[in-house]
Amino acid sequence: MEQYSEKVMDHFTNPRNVGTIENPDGIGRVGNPICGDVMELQIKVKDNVIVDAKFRTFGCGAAIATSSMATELVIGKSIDEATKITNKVVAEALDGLPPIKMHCSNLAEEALEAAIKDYREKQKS
Amino acid sequence: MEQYSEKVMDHFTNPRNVGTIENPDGIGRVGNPICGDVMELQIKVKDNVIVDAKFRTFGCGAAIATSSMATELVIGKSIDEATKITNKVVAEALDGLPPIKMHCSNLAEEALEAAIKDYREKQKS
Amino acid sequence: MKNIYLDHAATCPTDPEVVNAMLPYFTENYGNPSSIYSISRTTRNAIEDAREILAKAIGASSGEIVFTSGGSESDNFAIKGVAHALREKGRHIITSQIEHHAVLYTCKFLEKNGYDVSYLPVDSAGIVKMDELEKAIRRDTILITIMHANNEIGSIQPVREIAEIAKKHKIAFHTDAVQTFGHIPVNVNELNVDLLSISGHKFHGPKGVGALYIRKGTKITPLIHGGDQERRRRASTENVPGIVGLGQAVEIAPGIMSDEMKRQAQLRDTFIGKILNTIPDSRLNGHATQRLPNNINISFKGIEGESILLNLDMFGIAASTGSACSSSSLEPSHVLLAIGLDHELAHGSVRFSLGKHTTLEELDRVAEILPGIIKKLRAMSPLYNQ
Amino acid sequence: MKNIYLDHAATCPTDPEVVNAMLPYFTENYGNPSSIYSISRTTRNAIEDAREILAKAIGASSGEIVFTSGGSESDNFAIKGVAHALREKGRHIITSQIEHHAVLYTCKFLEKNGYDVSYLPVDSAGIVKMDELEKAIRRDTILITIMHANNEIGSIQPVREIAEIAKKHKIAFHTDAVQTFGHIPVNVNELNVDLLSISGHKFHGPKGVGALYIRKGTKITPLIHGGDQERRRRASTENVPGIVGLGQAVEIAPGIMSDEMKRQAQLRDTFIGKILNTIPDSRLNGHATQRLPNNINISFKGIEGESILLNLDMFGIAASTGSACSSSSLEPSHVLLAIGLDHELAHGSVRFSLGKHTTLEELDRVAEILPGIIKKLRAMSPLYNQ
Ligand SMILES: Cc1ncc(COP(=O)(O)O)c(C=O)c1O
Ligand SMILES: Cc1ncc(COP(=O)(O)O)c(C=O)c1O
Repeated sequence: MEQYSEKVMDHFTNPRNVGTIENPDGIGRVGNPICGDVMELQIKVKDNVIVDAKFRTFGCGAAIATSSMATELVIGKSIDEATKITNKVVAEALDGLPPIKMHCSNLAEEALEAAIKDYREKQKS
Repeated sequence: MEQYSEKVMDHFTNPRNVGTIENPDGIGRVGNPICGDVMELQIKVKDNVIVDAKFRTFGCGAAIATSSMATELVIGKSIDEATKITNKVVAEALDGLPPIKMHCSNLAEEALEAAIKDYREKQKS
Repeated sequence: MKNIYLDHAATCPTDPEVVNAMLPYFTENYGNPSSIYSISRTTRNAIEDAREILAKAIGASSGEIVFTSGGSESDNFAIKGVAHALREKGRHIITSQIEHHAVLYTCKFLEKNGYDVSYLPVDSAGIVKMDELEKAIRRDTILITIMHANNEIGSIQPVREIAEIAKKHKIAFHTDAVQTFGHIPVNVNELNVDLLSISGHKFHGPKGVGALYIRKGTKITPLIHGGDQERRRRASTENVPGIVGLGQAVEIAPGIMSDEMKRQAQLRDTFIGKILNTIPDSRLNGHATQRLPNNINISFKGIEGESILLNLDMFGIAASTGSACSSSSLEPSHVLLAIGLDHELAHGSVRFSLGKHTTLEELDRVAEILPGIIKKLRAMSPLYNQ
Repeated sequence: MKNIYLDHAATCPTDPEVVNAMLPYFTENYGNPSSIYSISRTTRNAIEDAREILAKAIGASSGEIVFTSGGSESDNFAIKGVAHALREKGRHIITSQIEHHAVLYTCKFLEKNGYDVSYLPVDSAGIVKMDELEKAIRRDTILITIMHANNEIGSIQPVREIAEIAKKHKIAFHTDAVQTFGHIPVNVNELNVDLLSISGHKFHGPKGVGALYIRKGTKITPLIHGGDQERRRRASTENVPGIVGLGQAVEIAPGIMSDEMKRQAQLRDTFIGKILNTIPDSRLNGHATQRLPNNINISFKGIEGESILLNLDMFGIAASTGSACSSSSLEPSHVLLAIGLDHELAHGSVRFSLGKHTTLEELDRVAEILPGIIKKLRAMSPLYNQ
C-alpha cells in the first residue's frame, strides 16, 4: 500500500474534535458499515457560523484523518463557506491521500453536506 | 544433463582402436548424420576369431565411448560370441550411460551386427 | 523500542543459514544446470539435492517435485494445468469459498473460459462442509482444490477425508499447503493428495521460490512453456540460489517442528485467552483447536481493522487485517464473510501470526497495549456505545 | 588451470555488487511489500526504485514494468496474455522460425488451442525475411512476436522495421530482448514495441527474476492470477531480493555498455578471424556484422558438437552447442536448420559467448587449443577425410 502523509498520520494519531455535542444544531451521518466506514458529524451554529464541530468515525486511517481535518476546516466558517469544502479541499489540506483512499475523503464532504442539510431543515421547522 | 561415468570419460578421452584396417574382413557402417551419429566398424577375422577391430565415429561423447568399448569387447572373441554383445553389454561395460544417451549404445550393437553380416557375406562369395 | 513482528503468515525473514547456503550459487557456482561442462555439475547437483530434501520431507519421490516461483504460481500451475490436461474429460472443478486468491481467482478465470466451478461453503469455524462436497461432485468433475489450512483464520481442513472422496470418484485433488508446510506435518501420502503447493518465504526460505508436488501419473499441462527444465514441466533457467535456499529452509523447518508447534500453540492460546478476557465484544475467528499453531484472528466490534493496525504500528507491532481498507477492493475478507461474520465484524478483524522467534514477552506486551487501542478507537466510533 | 567461461548467453555469474544490494532484503528488510506497517515501507520502496531504474533504462514509465520470474515467464505471459485478451478480435499470431523455445513452444501450445501461427523464415544470416512478414499478416492477426537478437547465432533482427509494419496494421508487437538488454541499447520507444521480455541472469543479475514491459493501453490477461501485486497483472508475494538485484544489475549494465560493446565486438571478430583461418572447413553462423557483440557461433564439418564441448571442458573451457546431443531431443538446433545448415553442420556447431570479464588472453588460449581438438575428432570421424 502507498504511504500516508505526515499530516494524515498526525490527524489519525491525534484526532481533533472527537465526540458529540450537547444539543447539536445539525447532525450528519453517512457511510455504511458494509463498506467499512461510517461518519457522524455534529455541528453547533451561531449567527450562521459553525462555532463547534465534533465527529465520530468507524473507518480506516484515512477516514479518521479526513473526519478530523473536516472538523478543523469547518469551525469558524459560515454555513455558506462550509458548503464549499469539498472532498478535494479536505484531501489537499492533508497533503493528499493514497489513490485507493481518495474515496474516504468523500465521507467527510458527504457528512458535512448532511449536517448542513439537517441544520437547515431544523431552522425551517 | 546427467553425468558420464568415469569409464565413459576414459574411453572418450583415450579412445581405443581408432582408425581403419587394411583389407578388413568386415565393415559395418550405421547411423545417420541427421540424427547426429555415424559409426564405422572394421574387423579382421582369423579362424572365426575377431583378431582386430577399428572404429571411426561421428557423434557425442557417449557414441565415441561406446564405439571404443565395443572394439575392446569384440577383439579376441569368436564371431558367435561377438554376436552376443548387445547394447546393454556395452553400456554396462561402461558403468552405464545417462538415460537420454542409451540410444547411443545401439549404434555399437548395430555396427557390430553389420560388420559381422558383411564378413559372412564376403565369406560366402 | 523493539519491533514485534506478528505477521509471519504474510512472510517470514529468510533464515541466515538459508542465506548462507544460497550465497555460493550467485557468484561462484553460477553454471547453468542444463549445461554439460563440469562447472555446471555443482549447480545441477545442488538443485537435485534440494529436490531430494523436499521430496523426503513430504514423503514424495524427487521426480514428483517441480520448483516454481512461489505459492501463487504453484496454485495456478496445478489448477490451470490439470484443467487443461483433462478438458476433454470434463470441465467441472470443486473448490471452497475460503481459498487464497491464487486459487479463487484462478477458478474465476477458468469459469469465464468454459469451466464450471462449485465453491463449497464452510461452517462458522471455517471448516469445509463435507456433506456439500459429496453433493457437488458431478460426472464431469475433474479437479478438487481445497486448501490444507486457511491463511486468514488458520482453520485446518479435513484434507484426508476430502482425498478419500476424491479418490473414490477418481478426481484429481490439489491442496494449497502454503500455510502448513514447515508449520505442521505435511505428508502427501497421509494426506493422499495428487498435487500440493508450497511457498519458500512462508517458512523462512527465500521469496520468489516455491514448489508443486505432482503425484506420478497426474496429467498436467505446463503453465510456462519453453526449455526442457524440470522434466519439461516448467521451463526457465532454474533459480539455483532460490532452490538451494528452499532446500535449506526445509532442512531446518521439520527439525524444530513438533516442539515448536506445541510452543506456538501454547502462546497462541494464552494470548487468545487474555484478549478475549480483557477486551469486551471481541471474538475469535476460526476453529478453536483445529487451527494452525501460529494463527490468531480476532474481531473487535465497532471499529475498523486498518486503524487498529496503524495504532499497533506506532508501538512497532506488525499484524494484518481482513478489512477492505488494506486491500484495493471495498470488500472485507471473503473468508470472514464465508464464516458468517457481518461486514462490520469482518472489517474489525486483526490477524496475529506467530513465528519461531516470537516470545511470550512479546505477546504479553501486545496484550497490554491492545486494550487501550481498542478503547480509544471505540470512543471515536459511531457504531459502538459503551 | 583457470577456467575460461564462454557461455554467458546461457547464464552469467551474479555480480558481487548485485548480491550485496540483495542481502539486506533477506534477513533485515523482509516485510511483505503489500503490508501497511512501517517495516514494509523499505521493501515497498525498494521494488519501486528497481522498477524506476529499469523503466528509465528502457525508456518506459514505471507503471509499464511487471516483474516476473525470468525470461520464460515473460515470454509466456506476453504471448498467452495478449492471445487471450484479444481472442475475440482474432486468433492469428506471427513469429519467426528462430525464436527461443519459450516463444516457440508457447506458440505451438496456442496452435493446439484454437490459434493459427505463422512462422516466418529467415535468410542464411538468420535475419527475418521482411517481405514474408507483410505477406503473413491477416485480418485476424493479433500479435507479432519476434526476438530482438537470437540467442544461438546472435543475429539482430530489424525490430524497428517490424514494429512499423505492426503499427501500420494495429497489431500488438512483442520482442524477446533477453539476449540484448544489458548488452546493446534497448529502448522501447526507439524499437517501438508494445511488449518486451528481459531476464536478470543474462546480464549479471540474479537467476529467477525478469520483467515484462507492457506499453500502456496494451490488453493482456495475467498468467498468474491471485493477489493484487504488480497492479494486478502478476500475483504472488514479490521476490524482493531478486527485484532489488535486477535493479542493481541494470544500474551497472548500461554504464559500461558502449565501451564494453566495442571491446567485446573486437574480441569476437579477432577470435572469429583466427578460427576461420586456422581451422579448415569451419564456418561462421549468423550475420557477420548485424550481430550481438558477445556472440560467436562456428560449425566444424565432420564432427559433433558435444564431443567438442567435452574436449574443451577438459581444458576448463565452457561453451555450448546446437547439437541434438546436448538437448533431450534428437533434433539439432532449429535455428541452425532455419538458416539452411544441413544436419551434420548443425550438429557440429559451437557457440562461444563472451562476458565483461572475458579477456583476449582467454580467447587466444581457446584459439590455440581448439585446432587440436577439431583435428583429433576429425581423425576419428567417418564423415571427414583429410
Ligand atoms: C494459502 C496461500 N496460498 C498461496 C499464497 C501465495 O504464495 P506466494 O505469495 O508465495 O505466491 C499464500 C500467501 O501469499 C497463501 O497464504
Ligand atoms: C532469447 C531468450 N529468450 C528467453 C530465454 C529464457 O530465459 P530464462 O531462462 O531466464 O527463463 C532465454 C534464455 O534461456 C533466451 O536466450
